[in-house]
Amino acid sequence: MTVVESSAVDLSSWPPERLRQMLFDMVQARRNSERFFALQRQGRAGTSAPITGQEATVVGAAHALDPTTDWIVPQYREQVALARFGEEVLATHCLYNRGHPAGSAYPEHVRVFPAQISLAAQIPQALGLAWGMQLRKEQGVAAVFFGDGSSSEGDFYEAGNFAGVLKAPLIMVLVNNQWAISTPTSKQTAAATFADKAKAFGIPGIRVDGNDVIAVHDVVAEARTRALAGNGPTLIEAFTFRMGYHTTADDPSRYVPEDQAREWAERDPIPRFTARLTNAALWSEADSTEALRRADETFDRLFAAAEANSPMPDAFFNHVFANPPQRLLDQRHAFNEGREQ
Amino acid sequence: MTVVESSAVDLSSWPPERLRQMLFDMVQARRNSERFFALQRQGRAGTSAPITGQEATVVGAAHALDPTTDWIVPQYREQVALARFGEEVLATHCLYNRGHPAGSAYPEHVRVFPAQISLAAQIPQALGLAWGMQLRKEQGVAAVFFGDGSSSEGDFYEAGNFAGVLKAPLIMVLVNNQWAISTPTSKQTAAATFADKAKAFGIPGIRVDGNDVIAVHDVVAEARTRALAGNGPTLIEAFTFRMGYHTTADDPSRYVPEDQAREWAERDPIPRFTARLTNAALWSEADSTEALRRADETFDRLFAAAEANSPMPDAFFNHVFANPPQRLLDQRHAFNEGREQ
Amino acid sequence: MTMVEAIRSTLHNEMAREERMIMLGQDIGLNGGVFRATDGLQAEFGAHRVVDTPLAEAVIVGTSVGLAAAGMIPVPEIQFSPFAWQAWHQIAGQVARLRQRSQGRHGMPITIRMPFGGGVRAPELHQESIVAQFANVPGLKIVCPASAADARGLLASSIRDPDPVIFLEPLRGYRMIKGDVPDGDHLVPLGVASLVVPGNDVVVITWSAQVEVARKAAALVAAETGATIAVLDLRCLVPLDVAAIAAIVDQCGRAVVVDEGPLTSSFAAEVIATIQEECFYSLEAPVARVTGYDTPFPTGLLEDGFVPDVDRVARALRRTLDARP
Amino acid sequence: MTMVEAIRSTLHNEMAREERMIMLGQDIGLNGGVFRATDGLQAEFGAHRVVDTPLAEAVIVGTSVGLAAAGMIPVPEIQFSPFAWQAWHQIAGQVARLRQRSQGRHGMPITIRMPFGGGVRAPELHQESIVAQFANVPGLKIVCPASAADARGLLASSIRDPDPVIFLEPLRGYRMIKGDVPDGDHLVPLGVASLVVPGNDVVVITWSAQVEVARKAAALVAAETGATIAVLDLRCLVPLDVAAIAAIVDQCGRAVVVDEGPLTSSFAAEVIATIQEECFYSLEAPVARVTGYDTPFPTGLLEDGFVPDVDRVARALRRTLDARP
Ligand SMILES: Cc1ncc(C[n+]2csc(CCOP(=O)(O)OP(=O)(O)O)c2C)c(N)n1
Ligand SMILES: Cc1ncc(C[n+]2csc(CCOP(=O)(O)OP(=O)(O)O)c2C)c(N)n1
Ligand SMILES: [Mg+2]
Ligand SMILES: [Mg+2]
Repeated sequence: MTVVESSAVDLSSWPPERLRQMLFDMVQARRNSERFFALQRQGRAGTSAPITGQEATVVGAAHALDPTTDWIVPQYREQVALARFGEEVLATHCLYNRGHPAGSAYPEHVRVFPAQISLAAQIPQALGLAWGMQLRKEQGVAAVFFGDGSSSEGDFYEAGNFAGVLKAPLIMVLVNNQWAISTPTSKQTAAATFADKAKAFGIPGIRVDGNDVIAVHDVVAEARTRALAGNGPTLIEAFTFRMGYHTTADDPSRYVPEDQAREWAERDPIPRFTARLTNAALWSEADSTEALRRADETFDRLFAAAEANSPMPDAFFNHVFANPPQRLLDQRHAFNEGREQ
Repeated sequence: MTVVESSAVDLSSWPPERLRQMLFDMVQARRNSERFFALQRQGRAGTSAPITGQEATVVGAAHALDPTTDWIVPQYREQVALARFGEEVLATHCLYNRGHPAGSAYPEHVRVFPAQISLAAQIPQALGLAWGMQLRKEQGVAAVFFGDGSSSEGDFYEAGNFAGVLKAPLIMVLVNNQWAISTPTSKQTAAATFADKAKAFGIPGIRVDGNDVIAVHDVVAEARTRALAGNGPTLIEAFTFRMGYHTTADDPSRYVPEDQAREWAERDPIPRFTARLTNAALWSEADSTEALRRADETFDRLFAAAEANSPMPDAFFNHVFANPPQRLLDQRHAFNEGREQ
Repeated sequence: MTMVEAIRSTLHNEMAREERMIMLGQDIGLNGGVFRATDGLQAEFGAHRVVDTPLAEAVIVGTSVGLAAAGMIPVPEIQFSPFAWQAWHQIAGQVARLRQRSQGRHGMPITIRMPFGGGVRAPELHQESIVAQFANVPGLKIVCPASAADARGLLASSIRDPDPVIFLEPLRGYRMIKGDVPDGDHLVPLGVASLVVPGNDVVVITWSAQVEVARKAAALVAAETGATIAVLDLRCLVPLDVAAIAAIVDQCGRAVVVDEGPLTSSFAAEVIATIQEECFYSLEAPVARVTGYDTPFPTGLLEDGFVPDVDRVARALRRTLDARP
Repeated sequence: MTMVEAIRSTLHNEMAREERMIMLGQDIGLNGGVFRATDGLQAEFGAHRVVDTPLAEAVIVGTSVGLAAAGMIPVPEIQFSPFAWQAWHQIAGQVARLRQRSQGRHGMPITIRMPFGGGVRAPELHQESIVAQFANVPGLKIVCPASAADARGLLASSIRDPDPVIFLEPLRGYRMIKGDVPDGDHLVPLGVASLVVPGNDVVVITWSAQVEVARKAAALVAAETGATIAVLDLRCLVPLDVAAIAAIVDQCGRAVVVDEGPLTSSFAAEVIATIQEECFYSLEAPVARVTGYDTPFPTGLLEDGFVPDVDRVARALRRTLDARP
C-alpha cells in the first residue's frame, strides 16, 4: 500500500485554469448539496445525500478522467460534484431528487452511469464496462465510486478479484468518509487500511488524502495511465470525512463524536485548496463569491427546469422492456382507463 | 503471510500413537473415496467427490482440533476424512452418498456441520458458530473448510471481514487444490497467494504445505491457540492438489495438464508421510496393509448399514418446520393417499 | 401506540425475557435503527446483544444461521426488504433448509425483520413488495402485521417460534398505524387470519398496510351500494389460513385480493388459486386482484399510481359486486 | 438431435453471427460446460469470447450488466439455477431494471442460461425449480423450451432479443429430449405458446420437461376415458401467452396446470389466477394444479415423490374430468 499526500507537489506545472476549475467544481458541489438540503427542509425537494467534506475526492478524480472516453460509475453521493462530465449530470440529478423517472437518464454522450442504491452492485457493473471497452479495443477506463460501507459487500470483493484476473481498465475509488450512516469504519473492517484490500485481488492499493484534490487527481491519473497501458485495475482509498448528514433523513448528532467533527472541520478540503490557490495568487475572495453566485445561478436554472418537468402518470410503464409483452400493454391500458373514470 | 513447511520439525516430541493415527486416517480417507468411486461406477452409489491428494490437509487440521469442543464446518469433500470426529461422520456420509435425507444428520455429540453445496455459504455460518461460542463463553473454535474456487464468492470475503471485526474464534481453512472443477487458480484470482487475502480482513494469513500433515496440524493448532486466547481468526491456505476427479461426474483429462498431474503424484501426501513414519520406525508395510483392511472393514459395515436404511417415501415432509402449517400436513396426507391408490 | 413503538417495545420485552436473543443489523445500535425500531436497546442490553454489523446482508443472515446452531435466538434486521436479495442464497438456500438438512438438529429460530411497501417516496429498491418471492421458498414463515397490537403479538410469536420467520413491517405504517396494544406478554398465534370487518356480499383479502386501504374501500362501497363487505387480514402468508379464506369466500361468494407487489406471480395469485381450489362451487364472480403492475416500483413522483389505493380497490369491489353470477 | 446439442449448436451459430456476443460462466471454456452445452466453443471463438470466470455468480451477472452497457451481448451461464440466488440482487435489482433506470439508454440484451428441474438425483440445490421467483421480477423474460427444436428457436430469439431473458434448460432433458431441429436460422418468437396436443375436454398447461409428462398422462387418460385431452406448452412464462391459455380453456372448460416448483406461490398459481380472470364463465370444474410440495427439493432417494409424474398428472386429469360442472 502506498500513501499519497500532495503538499510537496509543485502547482506551477499545472495550467492555472485547470486548478481554478477544480476549486470552482468543489465550491459548486458543496453548494448543490446545501441547496438540495434547504429545499428538502422546505418540502420542495426529496431526500438527498450531501457531498460536504468529500468534494476533493470526487472532483480530483473526475478531473483525472477524460469525459469523452472514460466512464464514471457513481454510488449516490457523487452526482452533485460531477460538473466535469457536463452540466447534464446536475440537470439529470435534479430530476432524480424529485423522484422523476428520468433521474438517472443521462444523455447518450455523458459517460456517467445511473445512480446506484443497491450498495456495491455498481462495482461488478463498472468492471463489465471496463472489460467491454477492453474487448472492443476502446481507449478508456471506468472509475467506480463506492463507500467504506459498501466495501463490506460481497460485490466489491467479487469484482475486485475478477478485475485482477482480467487486468481490466478499472479504477476503484473507495471513498472512506469514515461512516456508513451511523457505522464507523472500526465496525466495518479490521483491515489496517481499506487500500490493503487490494492485496486480496493482486492489484495495486493506494491510500490517498481524500481532502487533497491534487493528490487525488494524481493517483487517479496514475491509475488511469496504468489501466490504459494494459496493466490492470487499481484500488484507491480516498481518506476523507462526511462533514454533515448521511442524508436529509439522518441525524448524525446521535452518533458522530463531536471531537471528530471538529477535527475534520479543520481539514475541510475547500478552505484548504482555497488557501493553496490564494497563496499561489490563483484565487481571491471575489472568486469565491463569484463561484457561489455561478453555482446558485446554475442550480436555480436546473432545478427550476426539473420542477417544470412532470412525467405522465403512466410513465412508469415506459422502458421496462424494449419489446413489452401484451400483458404489460394491457395493464397500462387498464391503468389509464382507471384514471379516466 | 507466513509460509510453513514441516520438514524440520522433530517428530520425537509427538506421541507415536497420534502420528500413526493420522496416517491411518489418511489411508482410510483415500480408501473411502476409492470405494465410493468404485461403487458409483457399479451403479450402487451416488455422485461423490474424492479427497485423493488432499488427505493431509483435512486429517492434519482435524487432529489439531478437539472434537468435544470444536466444530468442523465442511464443504462437500472433507467428510470421508473426518474419522477424528467419530465413525458417525462416515456412517452419515454413506447415507448422504445414497441420497438419503439423513445424509447430513450427524448425531448430537458430533460437532460436524451439514455438508454445504452452495459454495462458500458455510463460511458465514461457521463465523456465526464461532461467534455464538464466544458469546456463550464456551471454549471452542469453528474450523471451516472451503476451496480455492469458493474463495471467489462474496460470502468468503464478507465472513472473513466480519470475523476480523468480531475477533471470533474462527479458523478458515482454504483448501487450495489448484482446481475448481476445470478452473485453475490462475483464473480464480490474481492474488499472489490465497493467504494474502487475509490482509483484506486484518487477520493473520498463513500458507502451509497442505500435503504435509504435520505442518498443517501445527498451523491449525497455533490458530486454535490464538483463537481461544481471544486473538481472533486465522486464514490458512493449505496448498495441495486434487489428484483425481472433481466428482464421479467429471473427466479431468479434458483440462488438467499431464505434467502437473505427474509432478503432484510425486508429492502425494500418503507415501510421503508413510516414508517419514517408516524412517522413524513408526510404521511398516504391514501397517499399511492392516490400515487398508480396517478401512475396508469399516466402509463395508457402514455402507451396508446405509444401504439397508430406506427412508419412507414421505420422509421429505419431515423437519421442514418444527411446527408444520396445516397446509403442509394436508399435502403430506394427499401425497400418501395418492401413493396408496 | 404507533406500530414502530409496538415493535420497539416488543423487541425490548423479548430481549429482557430471553437472554439468548441477539439482534444484528446495520445501524440498529447507537443509531437505534433508521426508523428507530431498536432505539435505546443497545444502551440497555449492550453492544454484544444489539450488534451493528458491517454493511453486508449475506453475512448478517449467514452468521444468524451459525448463531442459531450455537444455541442463540438471532433477530437480524435487513434495512429495507429488497436488500434481502443480497442475502437470498442464505435465506432461501440455508435458513429455510438447515432444520431439514440436519433432520431437526439445527433448528433455525431466526426472525428476519425488515420494512417493506410503498408510500414514503424513498429511492428505488426501498419500497418493493417481494412477499411472493419469499412465499415460494419452502421452510420460511411469513408474517405481516397490519395493526400495532398485531405487531406486538405476531412479533413475540415469531421470535419464540422455533422456525425461521420473515417479519415484514409496513414502511408507511411505522408511524401512521396507531392503536391500543395489550401490555406485556401478548401473543398472536402464527397462521390465524383475522376477519377485521364482517360481511356477506364480498370480501377483500389482504395483509399489512393494505388492510387499512381495504377497510376504507369497503366502507366507501358499502355506503354506496348497501352491500356488506368483509375484510380479511391474512396476518401470515405462511402459514396460510386456508380455512378462514374458504369460510369467508364461501359465505360471500365474491372476493377481491389486494397485494402491493407486481401482478405476475404475486401472492395474490396464490390466494386466488387457493380460493378456486377450495370454493369453486360457491364463487359467483371471478375473484379480482388489485396489485402493483409488472414494472419496477416507480420513482417517487409516480409511486401513487402503482400502490393499490382506495380508489382502485373500490373499483374492483364494484366490478365484483356487479358481475353476473 | 438432443436438446443439449441443439443448445450447443445454436450458441455456436449465434456466436458466429454476432461478434459482440460473449459467453461467460464457470467451466464453460476448456471443459465445455458441465453438461457440454458449450463444448468446443472456446476452441473456436477464443478465450476472450468464451470466458471461464471465477466461482462467483454475482460478478458473472454484474459484469454482464456492464458488458451490455459497453455494447456487448452477454450470455452468462449459471451452472445450476439455485446458484442464481447468489446473484439475485444483480438479477432482480439490476439486470431487470437498467433499461428503465436509464430510460432506454442501457438496454440489457442479456440471456442468462441455466439448467433446472428434477430427475437426475443430483445433490441438493441443483434441481429446484425457482421459476416463480423469477416471474415475480418485472423486467425479465422467462423462456423454457420443451423440445430440441424449440431450444434452438427460443434460444436464438432470446439472444437476439433486446431485453433480458432467463433461459431455463431442463436438466433431465439435456440428453433425454431428442427431436428434429430445423437447420440454420430457426427463430421461435417469445411469448407464443404451443398447443402440442389438441383436445376438447380438458387441457394440461405446462412447460419445459413437464410437457413430455403431460403428453403421456394425456394419452393414458384419453385412452382410458375416451376424452380428448389437450396439452398446451407455454414455452415462455413471460411474456405469458394469455390469449392462447384463454382460448384453449374456454374451449375445454377444464384445465390442469403442472409446475415442478413447490405449491405455494408457484407459477401454476399465476396461471390459475389468470384463467379464472379470463375464463370464469366457461370453467366447468376447478382448475387443478400438480406441483411439487412445500418442502425443500428432496434428496435423491426421495425426489421421485416430489417431481410431478405421469401418475399424478393422470390422477388430476381424472379428477378434473369427473368433477361436476
Ligand atoms: C445493499 C444495501 N444495503 C443497505 C443499504 C442502506 N444504506 C443506504 S446508504 C448506507 C450507508 C452507506 O455507507 P457508505 O458505503 O460508506 O457510503 P456513504 O453513505 O458514506 O457515502 C446504507 C446502509 C443500501 N442502500 N443497500
Ligand atoms: C454457489 C455455487 N456455485 C457453483 C457450484 C457448482 N460447483 C460445484 S463444485 C464447484 C467447484 C468448487 O471448487 P473448489 O471450491 O475449489 O472446491 P474443490 O472442488 O476443488 O474441492 C462448482 C463450481 C456450487 N456448488 N455452488
Ligand atoms: Mg461512508
Ligand atoms: Mg479447488
